[in-house]
Amino acid sequence: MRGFRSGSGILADLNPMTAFSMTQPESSTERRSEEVPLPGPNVLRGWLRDMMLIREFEVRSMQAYQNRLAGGFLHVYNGQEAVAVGSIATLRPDDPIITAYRNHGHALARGMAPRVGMAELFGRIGGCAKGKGGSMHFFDAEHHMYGGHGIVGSQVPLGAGLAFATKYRDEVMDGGQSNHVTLCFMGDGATNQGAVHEAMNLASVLDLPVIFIVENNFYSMGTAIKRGTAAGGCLTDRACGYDMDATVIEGMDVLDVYRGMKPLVDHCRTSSRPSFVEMRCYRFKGHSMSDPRKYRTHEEEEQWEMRDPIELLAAHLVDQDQLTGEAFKQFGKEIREEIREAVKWAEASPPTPMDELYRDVYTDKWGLYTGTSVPEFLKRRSSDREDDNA
Amino acid sequence: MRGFRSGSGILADLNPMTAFSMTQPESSTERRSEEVPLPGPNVLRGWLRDMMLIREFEVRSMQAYQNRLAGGFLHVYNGQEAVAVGSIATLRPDDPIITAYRNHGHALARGMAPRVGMAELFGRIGGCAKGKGGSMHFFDAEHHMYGGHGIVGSQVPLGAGLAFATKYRDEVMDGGQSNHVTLCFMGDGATNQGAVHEAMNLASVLDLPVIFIVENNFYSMGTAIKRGTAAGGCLTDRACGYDMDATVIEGMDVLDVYRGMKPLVDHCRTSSRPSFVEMRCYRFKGHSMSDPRKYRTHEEEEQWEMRDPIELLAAHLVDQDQLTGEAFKQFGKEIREEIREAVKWAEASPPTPMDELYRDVYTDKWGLYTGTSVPEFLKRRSSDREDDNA
Amino acid sequence: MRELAFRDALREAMSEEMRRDERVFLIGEEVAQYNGAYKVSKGMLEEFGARRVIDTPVSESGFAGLSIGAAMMGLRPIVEFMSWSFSLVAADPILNNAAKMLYMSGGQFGCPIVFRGNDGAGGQLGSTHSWCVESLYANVPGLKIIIPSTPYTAKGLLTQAIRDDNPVFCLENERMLALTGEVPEESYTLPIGKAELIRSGNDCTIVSFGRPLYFCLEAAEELAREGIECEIIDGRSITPLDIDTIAASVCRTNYCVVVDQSWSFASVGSEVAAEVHRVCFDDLDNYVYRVHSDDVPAPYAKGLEQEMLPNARKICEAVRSVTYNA
Amino acid sequence: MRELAFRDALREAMSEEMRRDERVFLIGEEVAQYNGAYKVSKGMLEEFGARRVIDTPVSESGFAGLSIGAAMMGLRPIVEFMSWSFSLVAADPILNNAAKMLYMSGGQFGCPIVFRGNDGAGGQLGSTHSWCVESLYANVPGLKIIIPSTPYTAKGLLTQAIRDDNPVFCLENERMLALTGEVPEESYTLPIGKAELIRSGNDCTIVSFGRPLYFCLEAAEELAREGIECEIIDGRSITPLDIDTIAASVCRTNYCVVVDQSWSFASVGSEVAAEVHRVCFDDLDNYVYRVHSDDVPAPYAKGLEQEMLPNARKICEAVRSVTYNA
Ligand SMILES: Cc1ncc(C[n+]2csc(CCOP(=O)(O)OP(=O)(O)O)c2C)c(N)n1
Ligand SMILES: Cc1ncc(C[n+]2csc(CCOP(=O)(O)OP(=O)(O)O)c2C)c(N)n1
Ligand SMILES: [Mg+2]
Ligand SMILES: [Mg+2]
Repeated sequence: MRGFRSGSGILADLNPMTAFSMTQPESSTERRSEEVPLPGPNVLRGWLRDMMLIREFEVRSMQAYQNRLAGGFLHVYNGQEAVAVGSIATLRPDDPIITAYRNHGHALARGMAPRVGMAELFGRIGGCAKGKGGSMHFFDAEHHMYGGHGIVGSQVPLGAGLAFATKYRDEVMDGGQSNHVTLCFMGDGATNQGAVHEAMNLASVLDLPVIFIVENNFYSMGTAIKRGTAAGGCLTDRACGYDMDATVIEGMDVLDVYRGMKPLVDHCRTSSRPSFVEMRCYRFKGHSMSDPRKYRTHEEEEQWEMRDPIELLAAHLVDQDQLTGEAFKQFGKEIREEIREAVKWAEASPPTPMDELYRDVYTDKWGLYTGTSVPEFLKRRSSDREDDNA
Repeated sequence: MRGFRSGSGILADLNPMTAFSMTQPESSTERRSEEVPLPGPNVLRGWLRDMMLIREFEVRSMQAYQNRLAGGFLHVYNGQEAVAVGSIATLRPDDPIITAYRNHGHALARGMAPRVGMAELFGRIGGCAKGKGGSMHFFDAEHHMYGGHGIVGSQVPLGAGLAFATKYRDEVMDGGQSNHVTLCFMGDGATNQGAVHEAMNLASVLDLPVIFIVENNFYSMGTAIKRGTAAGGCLTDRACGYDMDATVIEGMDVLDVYRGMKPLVDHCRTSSRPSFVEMRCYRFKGHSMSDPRKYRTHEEEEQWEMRDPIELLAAHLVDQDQLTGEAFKQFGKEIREEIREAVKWAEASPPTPMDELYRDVYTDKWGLYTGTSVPEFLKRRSSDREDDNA
Repeated sequence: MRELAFRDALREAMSEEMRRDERVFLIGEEVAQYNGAYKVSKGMLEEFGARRVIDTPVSESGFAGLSIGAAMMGLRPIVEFMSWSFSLVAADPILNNAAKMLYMSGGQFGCPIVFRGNDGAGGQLGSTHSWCVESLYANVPGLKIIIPSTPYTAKGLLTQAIRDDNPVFCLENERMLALTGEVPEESYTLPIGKAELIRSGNDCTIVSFGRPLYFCLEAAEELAREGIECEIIDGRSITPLDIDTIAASVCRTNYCVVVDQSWSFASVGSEVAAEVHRVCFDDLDNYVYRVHSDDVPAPYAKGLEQEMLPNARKICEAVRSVTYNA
Repeated sequence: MRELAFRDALREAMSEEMRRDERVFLIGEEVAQYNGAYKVSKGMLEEFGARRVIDTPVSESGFAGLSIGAAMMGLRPIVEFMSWSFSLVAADPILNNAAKMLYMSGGQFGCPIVFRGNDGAGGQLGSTHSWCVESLYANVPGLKIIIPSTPYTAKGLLTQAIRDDNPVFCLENERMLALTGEVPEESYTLPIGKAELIRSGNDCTIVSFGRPLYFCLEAAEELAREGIECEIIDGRSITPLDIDTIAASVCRTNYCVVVDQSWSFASVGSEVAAEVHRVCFDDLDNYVYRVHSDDVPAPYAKGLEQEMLPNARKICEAVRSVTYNA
């Protein structure tokens, strides 16, 4: 392993925007993340496995894309695994999440079986959207994953709406004190979309329990953040006008992510106030599969690769005698096997049959449309689902 | 005259939102407005006349509306006159301005003849948009007034575009050092529209010479600012994320407006950087003619009426021996006469003829459409116009 | 039967459904404290409280999206656009998210939501405030569009829309809100996708959607005096379009005029015309005539605006022309 | 003659016009440093510099509005939407401001602007990224819509669009960008509003817009083997619609199929059908058949997506059906 976990100071050096004044903004919250206790070694090893699983899933996704098993656009999550894994780890399993098109990591971190994700990429009936959504649109009702959305920024008002709904159920529908927290993920580029600002204002005015997480990987496609995003050196300023806490978290280290997010999520659960988080991270690959990455240097990429989130956590665990090199290798083997199985399963799943073309347009019968069926992978739970989404 | 000009402290007391913490935000600019010299008494008396003209225009607009001479929506500017007059006074005559539907004041302050405005309200061919725009859509190419826009927030990207164009002409088209400054007005409610944020970010990233002026009259229709606008006590926070100066100006006193705006406009002209201004003001009438104003108290209205911008300036001029009570009365008489003439002229202008229905849809002939003609009031300048807007 | 104004019928539908089903809520600009810009929601804040009747800032894209998110979780929002003209800033959430969520998610997340508000010109509001969105939005599969023309249909169709599991756009018209008519006190629904015969006649079928129905009735009276008996069909919903009812009439009268208050190109009117030709090709004795708003942005001046809109004179002319060879 | 790819023809039109007229500039996401998401603007930054080839953040509503403001002042922006699917977030500026500014201002402020980008499905991009916006936007007066189907028409129509004093929407198609064809080296324009006869035949007229032209040609070959000779018309522009050219053909062949890659309801296809029935009522021996994308959101799975789109099989079926009584 090349990288080692180090103090937060290193982030400034890794900043891709050298000419761009990059002051570490103070967190507007007073909660010190160092005080947050970490879960035990079993859980941490679980996170390591989750991140490795996501990485391997993406490696195989790219292969499948190159082999034309998958089509459309493919935006992989390599490098950003700590963000999804560390933040979702602070949630209860039934708290809703929503994100953009770079969504494989969130779905897997949330518990989606890799094989249904892979089948989705392959356009098979076994996929998490029956092959009708594709790479950008992973949905998983069972795991409270509300997508996978392709129009930049469009998921952000929806995320506020999920939070609205959980609160409404508690307060109007006798849902009890469920006190859900919604995580709404977006990219740094999305902060330039107006809908995002409307959603932040609404969440604040309506006191919604939602955390807006900007995965700042410093690029919106080929546009470095300083070229398209005013005051991009301090994205938390974008939340200034909405009367909500805003925090910067180092997004390459899952322990930082967890310790940064945990108090925010807990506070959100009790306060029902929105907040804003900038997670600084890096996508190791291109924007999508057609991107030659000419807009950034190899040096920059290498510097960030030295902070590979998987390696950082592995190093930490080894350091703490909570992981042996042997066990780490074993994880790798198991995960490669698991994803290999997933690919096999996906390849065996039949291409989405033609009658699905006309299904799910409307819930009821009307004209051509033949109504809605339950996705394969949710069949065993269809009764629950009807309650959820009647 | 009831009101007197007083220190800026009074603003806090006049704040309609008593329960709403209202800290006077520090201007992020270092320029002290007290140091800005005022123009001579002739000019100040001109401002007084302009504000009185706007007021009288609106009084007669409301009458006309009640008498069904005018239709559609009517949003009058009473109470906010100092904002338009004081800020436009800092411009060169050929600097572009653009605003929302509450636009009579801006058009008149910019030099539009009251009679073409009145004729527009009456739906007459002599109107500033040939009777096709109506109250919400005053346009005046001659005076570089780019409307008059009805969709909340929609004029703000357009305003950035005007600034873009002036700069492009200078830099690309050999326009010389014209160094125009664009003023882009909007309401406080408009700051909740996403397009406004997109425009601010673009203006910053592209270094556009535009000043975004929020006329904060504390209400968006019937919604008090604290109910719909997070951090509404300090609207300048809305500009935080866009790396631009943001200033609060007391908008009831035209001298404050001028002294606040002058350095911003001058700076914008040389720096070609956008900035943001919150002008605190009050609309004395309802949102539009159908509004019973149940959402606010008489006391609040009366407090603000005590800072009537016309009375404040008149009192100042009397104080400084630059105006006699006699002269003030004489102004009133002249202005009433001028507007009476404008109404007469407008009534005499023929209703927009039917062939105009099919004109101006396209600039060229196509099918039904019969091409574009020049508005009556611009006819004498039509040759200039073609250069302007070829 | 009791008479009720159009706006009160709309409110009754919403209030009854909110009493019946606590998943239903109302959200929009000025719907609560102000009682609605057009008083459609008058008194609802008082009855249902601020958690279910929710004022929003001027952020159509934001609160439309928010409501769609809530609908994904099984709530049943009613979203009021003060005017459908303001829905353009929310085109992405209403067309991309609401209409496609069920499909994109492979059937997992539905979107039971109603968007409603004023549609159409006639109040001298100028070009940007006078949209007829039916022809803009009807192209998009995954949503339904209702366009009630009477207080009775307003209550029945809106009630059905709120109960529908799919996104429904309800197009009202400011010019009709004060119109009164008989409305049952009890709750009832009218099916979405079923047109209604309003007037019988053997000489020509007139198909109309929404407010122009009244111009059609006016025209029919005048034409009756000339000996032309028109059959008038109120479409009630645009998608689904009840082509069966329309075609049954046209196959009998052999002539058809469609009156659609939106612009002509790629419109509801062109759809009806194309479909009537398809189904009634052998029965038509002339092509389908269309009456639309003129293809110009809405002007402010009253005379121009009235001339732009469909009216009885234009409908009479169309009927006379289409039946000239009868 | 020299062969050029579709994307290069588009670029040549833009570059020539930018050399000719310094008021013309190009703005959009990734158009400059990245050379365009689809390489349409490759090299333009180098030639024209960052003041005239302008990268924007992901803010369609913002930069569309900005460009409209610049056009009001007499500049002539070319706005690239990476995909027309992303134009929905900018529906308000492009439909309310661009299309209506001239009218609302009583003729004072025009809007000479081109919006262009990819339109249409076929790349497995799923429901939100596969819009055919022609049937959505064609309803709106005040704008023109061109839809080139070859490199030759791409250069000629886009050049004309840039010179046009009105807002023009140029609908390209990602599936066609690599397509090559003969394109003159010199600058030339093609008139907007003039359709082109692509293939002559006496048995049935097929009207097509944009990419489906190739499916029509494929179908025509197959049908010719069956003895049905199709006349194919490439619409080239949608508004204005060249109904004269279409009608002249239909009045001769007596049969018409319209192929429109967008959804069917209130579409370009319904408009053509309605208009052909109007103009050719006495000459038509059957109603106008329409071939559209199926009325479903675009699915991701390849097989489903291909089945959704118009294709040669569907066109053959339509032609056989419409001419069955010939
Ligand atoms: C409204 C809209 N405009 C443009 C696009 C094309 N597009 C897809 S992703 C992207 C960049 C977004 O960058 P960011 O939000 O930082 O997310 P990241 O890809 O870095 O995860 C763009 C411009 C889109 N999908 N939607
Ligand atoms: C997009 C849009 N939504 C709603 C409206 C209706 N509307 C007109 S003015 C207004 C309030 C705007 O308030 P503000 O921006 O504070 O301006 P003010 O009226 O106070 O000058 C609303 C909601 C509109 N015109 N456009
Ligand atoms: Mg990014
Ligand atoms: Mg206001």
